[in-house]
Amino acid sequence: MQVTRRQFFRICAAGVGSSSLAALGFAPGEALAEVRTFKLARASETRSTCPYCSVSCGLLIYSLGDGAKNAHKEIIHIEGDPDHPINRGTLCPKGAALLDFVHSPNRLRRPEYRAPGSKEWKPISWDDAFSRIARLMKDDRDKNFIATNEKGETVNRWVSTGMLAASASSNETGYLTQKIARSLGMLAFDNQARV
Amino acid sequence: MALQSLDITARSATTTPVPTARQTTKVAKLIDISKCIGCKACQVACMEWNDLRDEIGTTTGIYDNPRDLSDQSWTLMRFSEVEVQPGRLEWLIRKDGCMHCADPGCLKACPAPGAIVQYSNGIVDFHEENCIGCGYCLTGCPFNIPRFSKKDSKAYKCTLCSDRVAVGLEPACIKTCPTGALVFGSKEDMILHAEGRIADLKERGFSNAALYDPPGVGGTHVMYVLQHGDQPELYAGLPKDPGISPLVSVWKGIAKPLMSLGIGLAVFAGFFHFVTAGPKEIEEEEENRS
Amino acid sequence: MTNHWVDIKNTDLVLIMGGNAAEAHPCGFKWVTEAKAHRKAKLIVVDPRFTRSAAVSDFYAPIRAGTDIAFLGGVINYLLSHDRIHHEYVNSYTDFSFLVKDEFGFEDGIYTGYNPEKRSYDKSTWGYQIGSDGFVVTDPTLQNPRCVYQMMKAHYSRYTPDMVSSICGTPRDDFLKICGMIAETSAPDKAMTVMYALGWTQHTQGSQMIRTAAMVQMLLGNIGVAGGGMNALRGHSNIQGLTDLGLLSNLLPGYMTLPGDGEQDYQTYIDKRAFKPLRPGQLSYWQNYGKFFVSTMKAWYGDAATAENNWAYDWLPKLDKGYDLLQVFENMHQGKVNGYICQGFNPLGSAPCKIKVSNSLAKLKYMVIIDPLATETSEFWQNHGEYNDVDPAKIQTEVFRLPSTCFAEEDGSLVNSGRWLQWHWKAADPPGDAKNDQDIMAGIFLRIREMYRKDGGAFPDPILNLTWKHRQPASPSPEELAKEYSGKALKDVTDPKDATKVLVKAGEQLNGFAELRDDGSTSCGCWIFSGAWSEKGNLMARRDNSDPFGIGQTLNWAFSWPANRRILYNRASCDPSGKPYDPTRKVIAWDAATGKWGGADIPDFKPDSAPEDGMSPFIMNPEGVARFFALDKMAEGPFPEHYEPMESPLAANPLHPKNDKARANPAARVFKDDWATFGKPDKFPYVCTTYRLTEHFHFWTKHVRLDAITQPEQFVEIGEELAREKGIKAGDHVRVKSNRGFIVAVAVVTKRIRTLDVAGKKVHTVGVPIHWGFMGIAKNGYLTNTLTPFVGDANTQTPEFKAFLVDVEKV
Amino acid sequence: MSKLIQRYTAGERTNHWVVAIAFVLAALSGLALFHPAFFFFSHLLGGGTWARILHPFIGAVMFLFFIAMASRFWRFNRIVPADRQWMKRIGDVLRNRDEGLPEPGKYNAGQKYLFWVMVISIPVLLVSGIVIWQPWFAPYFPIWLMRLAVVVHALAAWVVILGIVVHVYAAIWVKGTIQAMTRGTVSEAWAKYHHRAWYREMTGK
Repeated sequence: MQVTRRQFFRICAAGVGSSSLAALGFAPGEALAEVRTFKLARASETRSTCPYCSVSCGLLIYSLGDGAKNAHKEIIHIEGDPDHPINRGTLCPKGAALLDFVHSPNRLRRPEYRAPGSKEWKPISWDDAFSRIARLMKDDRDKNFIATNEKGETVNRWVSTGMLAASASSNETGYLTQKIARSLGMLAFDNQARV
Repeated sequence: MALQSLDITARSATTTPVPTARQTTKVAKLIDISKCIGCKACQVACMEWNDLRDEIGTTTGIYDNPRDLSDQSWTLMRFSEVEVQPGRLEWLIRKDGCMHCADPGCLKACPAPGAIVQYSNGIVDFHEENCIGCGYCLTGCPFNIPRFSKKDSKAYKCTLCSDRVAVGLEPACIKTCPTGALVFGSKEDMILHAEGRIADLKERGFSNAALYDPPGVGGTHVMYVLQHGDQPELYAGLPKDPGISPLVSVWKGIAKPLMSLGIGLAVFAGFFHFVTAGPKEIEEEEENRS
Repeated sequence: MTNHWVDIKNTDLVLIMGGNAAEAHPCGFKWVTEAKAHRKAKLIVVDPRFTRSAAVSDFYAPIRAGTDIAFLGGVINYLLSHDRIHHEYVNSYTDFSFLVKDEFGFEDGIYTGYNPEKRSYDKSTWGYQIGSDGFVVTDPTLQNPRCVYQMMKAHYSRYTPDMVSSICGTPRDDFLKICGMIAETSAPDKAMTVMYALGWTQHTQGSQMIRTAAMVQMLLGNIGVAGGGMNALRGHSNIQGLTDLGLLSNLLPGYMTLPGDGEQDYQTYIDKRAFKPLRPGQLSYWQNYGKFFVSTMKAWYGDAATAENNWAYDWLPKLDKGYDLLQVFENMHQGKVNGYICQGFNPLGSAPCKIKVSNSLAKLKYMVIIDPLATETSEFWQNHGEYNDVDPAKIQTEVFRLPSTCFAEEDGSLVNSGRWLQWHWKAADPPGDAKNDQDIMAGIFLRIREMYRKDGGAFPDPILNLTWKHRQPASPSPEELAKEYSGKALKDVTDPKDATKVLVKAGEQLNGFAELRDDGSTSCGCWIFSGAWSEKGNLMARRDNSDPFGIGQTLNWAFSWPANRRILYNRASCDPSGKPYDPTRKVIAWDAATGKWGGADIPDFKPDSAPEDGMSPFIMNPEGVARFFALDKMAEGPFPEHYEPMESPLAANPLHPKNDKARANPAARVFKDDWATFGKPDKFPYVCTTYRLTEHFHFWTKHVRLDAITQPEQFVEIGEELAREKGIKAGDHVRVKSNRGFIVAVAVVTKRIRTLDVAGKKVHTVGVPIHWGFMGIAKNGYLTNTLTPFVGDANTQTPEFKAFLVDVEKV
Repeated sequence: MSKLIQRYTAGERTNHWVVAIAFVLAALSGLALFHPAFFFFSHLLGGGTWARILHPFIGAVMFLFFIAMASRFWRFNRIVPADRQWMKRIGDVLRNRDEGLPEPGKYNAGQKYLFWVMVISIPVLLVSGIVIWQPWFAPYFPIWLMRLAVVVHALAAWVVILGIVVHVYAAIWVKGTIQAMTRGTVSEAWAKYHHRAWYREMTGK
């Protein structure tokens, strides 16, 4: 057995250390250790797609609870889906931070209404909000709908109310929104692709 | 409780031998700076996985944010704009964080039993529940990595996601890295991977491309591929030849047994002096005479 | 993207220009690093700034913002004058040999037919010579001076390396080095991919920039091949899908277009879009337009759409002009708009010239915000100090703010940049009372419909007849909607060749758009998505990631439109005889034994058309070939020409120094009052460009703590030379002002922004990231669009965010 | 019985014992942080973390009271030529052959040298201790200085401990010494025998 000078000192050190310890009769700490417990062991896993850019990174969303009736699903961690052919588990800084998007303190939680000239939001029920918005839209449409232009051509358009559609909502939302907007005769209608 | 989720090689301030029969594969993280875009995904993934949230700071005129490592930021990007070849700007971006030295200075310096542990796979882990907050690890580290928490006065640093590695997953930063600048595997494989990368870089004109696996700390379990392997200082001051400070080596090396021995000898010397030479007593008559 | 993200790994050369993929699409960019690592590919970055993409590039060259056409025109000139093009490809698959009308011309920067008052062209001369057989006249020898090849060569001969360097500020040698690298990929077995994004779209001549790059790719034979293509990196998760579904002012689903006022007759509307072939033997797939249109109308109006009422054609609104975002804000500014709904869109942050947008919004009677986050737009009326200094008392707009769900709280599909439709699943309930967008849209619509049913009103027919076959009417499910846009047979659909053979039974989901019919027997909400949910189930939810051909074509992962095809124009990856140009990257090939095209992809071609039939690969074009000469499709001319940005540091276009009409894009629309808002270089001497940072996503992630930590505070970037001139140090606060307003931010002084030598003068660039605002948990800041001009691309009206003028001063 | 001579006032004795107690606690906790073999000493102060927290405060207390004590005894510890003579015969002293030794004053040369070692070492302990005092002062110092400080602190502490071992043993070894610090008095014989010059000064004999 070869012993370098350094090892020799180490052996000496250990020897002196342990012998003095033994001499004093005190038990040293056990040379054992445990890592932090893996936090996702039985969390629920849901597959999703990142809502930011168009790379469409696959996500694994982990939530507390196993889906039991009395467990409220709380998202505790989001990471990349290793099976996804594009991102293969990777996520950019935005994707890696999605947990804080889901739980952002600036998430809207209930419908709100701001009256003309007011400085503040007031809560409003969904039902009241829908009814009031529908009323405003119908009144504007009835008043400003253009069935025919000055040449007498049928044009059936409504351009005094406009809409900007989302950039991150699903195809299903987009399709429904498109149907509704066109059925109302809306033309002032764009999505984020315009900018 | 079976405290053996990973087999260990060393445990701070512990003099009994560790169970060494089981030797797990040595792992390593390889940081290929030539692929790093400095996106900070690793920073975010690290905070997210480890349930950390640093302060929302300010911008100081550079891209580095947060400005430094902290108890909440265990890794961060350091950006350097350099012109090695005149007129050819390079933006070198180095992920800074614990290097997981094979000969960890922090562990050597640590006086608290079990506050710092080196697993047999090479990970050097801080166990804050055992940390007493003395800050000795700061003096032991050749890379200036451990950071003190202002809240609990305990030292924190990258764990290489020992909790993930223990269940067979890669660390969070590795998984998230969009460009594959971070890779993880056995240290042997990582060295091979680095050789391939270095050959590629040499073909692209980086004739000094090299692997950074400094022998001064016995090699590291976090290694870099550097385009300019001859000048690691270009990368936000990466030390060229790091090692545990000789002061710390003496202090937690030879001084420890020798000084303990010295004190012990002094005590024994007194004792044996007493039993051989005996006490200095004034004779009774002299006492009475006075 | 003509190709898709994973396919980038098959490339030999990546050109990132007009984009910053590493920064804005890091996880897609990985396929660039893969190509570099495993194919020894090279990466070129051309950008006004040394970006994060440039940090890992093999070669970087600076360019003045807004001069990309000059650069790429110079590349075209280099390729043509050095004859470094893919001859067989351009001769067989492009309009090289087509003859252009004799009346067509170009003089001092202006094409024939220009009307300076209207700032638009009469495009009647912009066409091919049509022979007596109805087909385009060609000259396969390419000698005729009116053939597209000769005309293009003459057009770009002006784009000499010196001219390019003078306009762009790119050092001449850098430019030539890049030309040389690009030219290498003219070899049939080499491919270059072009990755671009808003760095090209957000210019007054953005569409033409993209077109010029596409022309470069065509010359090199890089379209349709693995590792090639023109790859637009879309900015948002479903901006592709929402565009595919036609959520733009002039579109219907699947890139069908709304009729104009003049198109009163249904059949004329269809015929104008169902192009007849312009060369013999060509497919001209848009000939099926009628099938797509009728199926969409059946999906929308069900039994109410009949042959008798032209499938409810008249129910569609008709366009008298464009109603793009800029036009609508102009109308709003003029008080012509009363209501505005913002569904997940933050125009106060995203639209140009904040002061105009803010004043416009204040003229609305009502505004509805549907969003998961508290956006700036939702509080445009609220005083937020220096960042939004308005008086709420003076703003009479009624505002509703409705909380919607985010991705983690809903099921549904998104379309990525590579056209993949992918399904995602709900992981948790939304916070508080938030509802998903479908429920919100249904909530509003069903109430309007009920009011019309009860009270009547203006033209209620389309509203009352809109199909609404949802099991829970107030909550249309994503599954129901997906099945609706994917399409189903209303009656048995039979094989056109054999009427007894039923392809799809009545009531069943369709397999694809080939099964669509124009007799009302099929219903399909978006023809290009057809087959996404067939009788086999939800193909968008498929998760088999196997890649049997090794080139990243995971055909059983999700669903790609059209028809699950991954690489568009893939017929062009083969030579005219049907053999792949590069067998090692074979996408498809002709199999004479089976009489079919096949391989690693779904052929973008008539699957049984033998090479001898002479059908050309670009089946959506009536010519069958790709066009260098854009006919009348572009607003400013058939060949892209460099024009200065609307706000430019140069007094004249160096290509046309004497013609002021050709200084900036002559066809760009400018509203009357906006001319006065443009700045001149005497007061605003620096070129400003706005952009994204990798740590943030638009205006969302300032609400996200982890991202706010990594980039907490607004900053602007200036070069060292400008900083020295102005006495600015890194970390100082500076004011950046345009003729429309100012912002104050921390200065980042960097080597990465170079001062350029442009037409004999020094031009400094100022970089302004966009991510801050007055809402959020990051440090509050100014909306960057305070600075930007209210003018857009002549074709798309996408605002010119990438090149305008500012001044900078230390605060 | 021999008559008693006052050697230390109550104030001096209190001062000494404050220093002594602080020393014991600081030394034990310091040893606990120095060598794992002594880590169990940290339990005296409530475990590792409490040892780390208290050790510097105890050290500071020790320093302050030591300064007070040193200033009280300063003048008795000036080195005089006789002290060198005495030191030369240290071997005889250890063998209890005290005949013919130079007559020590209140303190003999051994005690004086020990005093000066303490006077040098304890401020060094304080200064080096401040440099590594977490979390209050250490963050203000560069790491290279902390590295130097930990070594200097350990060395100084070692010297002090050795010195105190000698000091304590000497008190045990020389019979009749301990009561000087417990009751403040020594016997005349003790004084005469061990500190003759001082004895003369005190008694005039």
